[in-house]
Amino acid sequence: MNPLPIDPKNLPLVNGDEFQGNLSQILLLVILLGTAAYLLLQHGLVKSKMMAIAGAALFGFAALMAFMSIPMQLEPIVRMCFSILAVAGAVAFVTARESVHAALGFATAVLSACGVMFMQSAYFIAAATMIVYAGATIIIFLFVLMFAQKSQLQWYDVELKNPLIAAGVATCLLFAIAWSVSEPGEILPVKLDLTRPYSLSVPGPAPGEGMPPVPDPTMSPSQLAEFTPAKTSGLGRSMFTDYLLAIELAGTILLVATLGAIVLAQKPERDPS
Amino acid sequence: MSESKPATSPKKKTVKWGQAPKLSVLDALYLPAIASGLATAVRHAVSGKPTTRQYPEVEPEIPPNYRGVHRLNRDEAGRVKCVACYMCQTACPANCIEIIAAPAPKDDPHWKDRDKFPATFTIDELRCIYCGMCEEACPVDAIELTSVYDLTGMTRQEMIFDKEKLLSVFDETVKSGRDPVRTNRGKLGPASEVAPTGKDAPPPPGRGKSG
Amino acid sequence: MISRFIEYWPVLWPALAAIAVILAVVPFLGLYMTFIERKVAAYVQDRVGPNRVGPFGLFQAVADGIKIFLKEQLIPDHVYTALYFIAPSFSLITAMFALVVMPFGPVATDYKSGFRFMVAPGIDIGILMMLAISSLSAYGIIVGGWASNNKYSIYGAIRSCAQFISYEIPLGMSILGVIAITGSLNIEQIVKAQSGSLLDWNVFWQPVAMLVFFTSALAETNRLPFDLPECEQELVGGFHTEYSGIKFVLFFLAEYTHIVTVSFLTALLFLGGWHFPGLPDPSGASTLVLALGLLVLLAKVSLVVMVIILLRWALPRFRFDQLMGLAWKGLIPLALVNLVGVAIVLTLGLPKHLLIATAVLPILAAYYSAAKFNASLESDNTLRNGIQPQGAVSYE
Amino acid sequence: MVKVKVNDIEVDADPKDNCILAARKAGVEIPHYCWHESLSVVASCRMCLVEVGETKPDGTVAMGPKLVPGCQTPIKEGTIIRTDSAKVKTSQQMTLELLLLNHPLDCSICDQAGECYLQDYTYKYGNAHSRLDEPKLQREDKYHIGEQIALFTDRCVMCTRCVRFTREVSGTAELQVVARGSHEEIDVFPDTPCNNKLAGNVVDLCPVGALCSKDFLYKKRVWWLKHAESVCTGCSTGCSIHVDQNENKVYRLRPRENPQAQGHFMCDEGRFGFKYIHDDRRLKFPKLKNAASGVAATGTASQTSDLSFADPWPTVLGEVKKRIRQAIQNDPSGFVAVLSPLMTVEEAYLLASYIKGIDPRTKLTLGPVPMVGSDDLYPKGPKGEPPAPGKVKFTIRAEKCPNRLGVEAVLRHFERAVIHADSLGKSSASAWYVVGGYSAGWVTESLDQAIGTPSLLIVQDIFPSPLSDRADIVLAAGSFAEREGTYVNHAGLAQAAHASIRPPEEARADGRILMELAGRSGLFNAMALRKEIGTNIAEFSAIAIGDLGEHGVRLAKYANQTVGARS
Repeated sequence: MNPLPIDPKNLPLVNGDEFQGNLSQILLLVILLGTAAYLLLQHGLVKSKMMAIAGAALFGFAALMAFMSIPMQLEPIVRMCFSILAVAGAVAFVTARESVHAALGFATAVLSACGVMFMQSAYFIAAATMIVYAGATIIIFLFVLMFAQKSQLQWYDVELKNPLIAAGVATCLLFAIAWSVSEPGEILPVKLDLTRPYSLSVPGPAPGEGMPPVPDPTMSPSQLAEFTPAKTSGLGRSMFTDYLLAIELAGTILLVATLGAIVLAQKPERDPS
Repeated sequence: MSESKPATSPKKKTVKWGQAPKLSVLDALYLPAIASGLATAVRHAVSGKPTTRQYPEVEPEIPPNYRGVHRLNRDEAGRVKCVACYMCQTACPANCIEIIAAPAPKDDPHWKDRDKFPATFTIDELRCIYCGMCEEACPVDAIELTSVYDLTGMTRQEMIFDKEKLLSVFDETVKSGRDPVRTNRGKLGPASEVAPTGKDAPPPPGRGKSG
Repeated sequence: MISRFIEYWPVLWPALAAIAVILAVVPFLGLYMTFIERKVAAYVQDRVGPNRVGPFGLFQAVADGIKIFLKEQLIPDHVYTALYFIAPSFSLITAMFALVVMPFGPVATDYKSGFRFMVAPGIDIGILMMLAISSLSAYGIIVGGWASNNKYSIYGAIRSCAQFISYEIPLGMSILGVIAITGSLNIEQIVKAQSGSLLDWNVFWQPVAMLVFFTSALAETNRLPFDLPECEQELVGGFHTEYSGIKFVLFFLAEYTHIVTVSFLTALLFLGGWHFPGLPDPSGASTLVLALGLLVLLAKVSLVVMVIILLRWALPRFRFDQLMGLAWKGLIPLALVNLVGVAIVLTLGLPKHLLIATAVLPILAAYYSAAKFNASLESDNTLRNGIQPQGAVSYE
Repeated sequence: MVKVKVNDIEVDADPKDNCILAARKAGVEIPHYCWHESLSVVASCRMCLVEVGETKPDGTVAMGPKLVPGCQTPIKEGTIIRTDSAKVKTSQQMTLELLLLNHPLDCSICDQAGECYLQDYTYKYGNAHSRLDEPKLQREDKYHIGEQIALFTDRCVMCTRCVRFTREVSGTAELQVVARGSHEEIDVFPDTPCNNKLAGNVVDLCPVGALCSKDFLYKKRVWWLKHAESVCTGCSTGCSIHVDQNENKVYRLRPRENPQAQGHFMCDEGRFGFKYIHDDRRLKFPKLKNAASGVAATGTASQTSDLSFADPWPTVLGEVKKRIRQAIQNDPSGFVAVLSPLMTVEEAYLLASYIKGIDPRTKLTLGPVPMVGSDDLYPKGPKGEPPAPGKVKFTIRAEKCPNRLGVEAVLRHFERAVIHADSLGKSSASAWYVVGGYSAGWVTESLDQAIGTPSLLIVQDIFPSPLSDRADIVLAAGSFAEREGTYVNHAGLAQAAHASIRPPEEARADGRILMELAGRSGLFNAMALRKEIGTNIAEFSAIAIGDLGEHGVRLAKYANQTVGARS
């Protein structure tokens, strides 16, 4: 295990700069985005072509604002580009009329998010997201769309029943996330990034050297700062020990969803009479 | 016949079902089959003798009854033999022949014994399917399909053969001795042939029949 | 920012050099693989193959390349233009991107010692990366097929969807065994674990995994016998029916890049990578040994490529239900059982040699399926013998 | 009516019929060359030899000992005709063998091939072999027989139909039989070629390929020709004709037998007078001058590029409709439509009802009726004098238009009178819709003056004329071969003519133009229109049946007029 001459924390690709805006700025941005989403969600209605254009313009303005608030350095700019692309993909996902376009918008969002993760050196989570979402889920989605797509658009492809509520909820969520991210260490009890294996810095123990240490919630923040999570095996262990209940719950929910899909997909039996 | 016989007649055999062969473990494993397939491929790749003919260097032997490019035959006087009867055009299933007929120039002593001749005779070689019906239909054996097979052109226009080009095909094939064998060039068509006489002649109408 | 670049130049330049090599070599390799494929096909079929352009037809590939670049850029009226253009480029991008984490020669563990045959070495999740990126390559085909707005293309795309989803599972699961044995997702580590004697190669410990991996990889690359998304007899050209000229070339290059990737992966994961018994470990050694290692790896890769090409002429194309059956009823159970076996051996600390016993798995499976088939044959016969054909025809 | 048995089939026959006609009624064909319904009987070809017998009063049958020519043998009650006995068949075979003895068998270059009775009868009744050892007699072709006729002497079977035609129908007697025995030939006296106005008919009469039309010689093999039943528009006789065309080109006109109209024949004027329909000077595009939008002329759009196909008609017809409406609004009584006597009844009806439908104060007039000389009657006497009344067999009329009566009837219905456009006087109206369709210059001076320079002049014609040159709108119309409709001839016989070819380039048949102008939906359908006209106009009630059949229908008004060519 050769110590590297380079401190990993200073590696250009690893450490981004903190978001430099303040809360009001975030609020403004979030409200802008929410309004833009609301306007764009009405895209399907014929009368609201102007609204769609206005929404897109608002979205562009919000993107510009976000862009302006970051330091003019390569990494943040690239990361911001990924982020904007992700949001744009998400907007396309919910507003596109054609379901295949929606799926591709979703794929764009997921892949852009993966890009952000890569820039944060979160390789494992990025790769896993790619395989699971981009590689499997969306492709199955596309598969079903291509197979089962009706030749004509349904009403729900064209218009949303309650764009206001949707946009409102989305805005709240967005604000909550942005706020939590912008105020490190105050929302999450432990700022613990298990998804960062620091792969460039620490090759990790060779196989057969025993299992790597796992972070303990009882550790003090200083201990945690010293702690190097590393390794996929650590992630696996953590998932199946610390977060077992969450994992199992998620699995159960997915199973129920699958069963529900099967039930829903079954054709109603014909009346024998 | 079979109804009268009892069903258990030894002569009668019922239909036998075709039977799929049983699978052995090796068959079900696929791998031996794949290996043998690969082995065959490799065997051919390593030791197989190529059967490709290197065309421009090695020319194929064209059978004499091959149906290639058309030609318009000349008669003994060197005139186009075609009498513009439109039989080929009528017979052509691909509609590739176009003839415009004209009265033969009566003042020209060269054409004195001819009434009608093709003013133009055009064959679209690209449209032609080389079926040989024109040759079949021709009453004077004027059109023939030669064994010239290497027909190429740089433009579509080039492939529309007019009378002169078709006659030049005749000149060339006669020169190179690549005459087709199906029709007897030089003889007149069957319609103009001398009627069989003597013993070969068919019986006159009415004779040999009673009243 | 510039100062940082200078600071990291020793780490950066080998990566840039490797990128340059990949960008330069892969299209060229793709072109020449078409040539090799045509030649091999010709020999297998007792023909001569291309032999007109240049000595032994060597420039045929170049001529084809020039021709196809100069072809008319045909865009049918009915396509979704933007996606129609994006699809082939996306296809090639994902294919090339997978090579980022691919060591295409011996990689020293000391990454800063000059050039190494890898763009991004030392990524711990290398193999996962590879899977992630190659899982994206389905998009090119699906989007291309859909954007072509043509029923043959959409059928190709749908088949491709189903095929990708199905075969990605055995592909991943077969690799899991190797990963579990090695204890790392890092490709370099996996190769390193196979140094030493011939018996250290994973193919001996994981024969079933190798089989499943290779089969699934063939399916992922749309190679025969699994080229249903583009099979000419049924779908004209499948997903690329509407593509011609340079856009078609991109699809084509992507396919051949996939073949290269798969061959490299097979060689690296199962065939010992750049190791060969008797040769010194090339990691960090002199240039000569490094070159030797490179040659060894390339030889192994060529062997795999050749097998892939030859398989095309040895096997007929699958029917679609057979294709699905093979994945879900054959490969996935095999890979699963194999993985469970590996887990048992590793967790209980049993001797590693027990892993060789997994080779029995396919035979057991074959025995089971043969027995089942023969039984169905029997039941068919009893069924048939019970019913005589109506009005039995008699042969005198 | 007498009862006759033909090959055991009993039929009722006219006692004036000969055996051939009686057999025809029984559906039995007796082959014949020299006999023709409208010519005298000579019984020279011997092709129609049949067995004839009679039924005695006691019911027994007595067959004649010898074969008799069917054309010359009259029938009576109980006559028995046999055409299927071995005797008759042998006779037919031998006759054909003898007829073909010196025949050159050059069917491949013979224009008659395909409609030749030698071919047909040899195929049906003949023997495929000749027993002639000697060389065949070869005789000179005679191109000097007539301006339009060539004689291929060695193909002749000496039926003398042509000779009898010139003696009995045209009365000019140019053709004769010269020499004797196997040296017999048809010929003319030196310096008196067969150039009479009915000469073309000998080509149709000739059952073999001996007499050929020079005009049609080697132009097309007859099996390529497609036939349409039509009416000759050359004069008011209205001969029934076949229009033979291939690939949109008319090659020849043939008379169609119609006892109500003209009989079996037609004149050379009509027969060869169709050439103008393929004239290059024809109007091929509608033209729009002084368009309100400032566009100088549409209608040549498709000439600018092979690829851009712009249909000029919607623009032009839209403009026509607009301007007609405008003109009629401005000055209803100053709008005059000139209906040409070459129009069909349907076209006249469409135009008249359209114009009158906008405003009844508009005026409908009849265009110039071309007259040339006086009626030409046949057969001529030895000095060219016309035949005595009652002996007329064919008439070429002076009135050179096919449908004056029909158009006049339409005008009488809509205008209550027939006004001749020529008689209107100088510059009498402000807007004109003039229909032409004539084959040659037709604008009379008085018509030209009557039109003057009006504020609106629409010309629907097939050739450029002084009128079309100064017209605001020119509508390129169709010739007789391109039109479909009804013509009423001099004797009130309404005959249906069918379209045989498409108009050149962008020109349109008049019916189609008027159909669209009148704002009617659907395609121009003469039969449907005939039904409509028949119910709307009392004079045309006879044509309300729609399908006029092969021979046409007499209008009730003319019922007591004598019919046919003999009138």
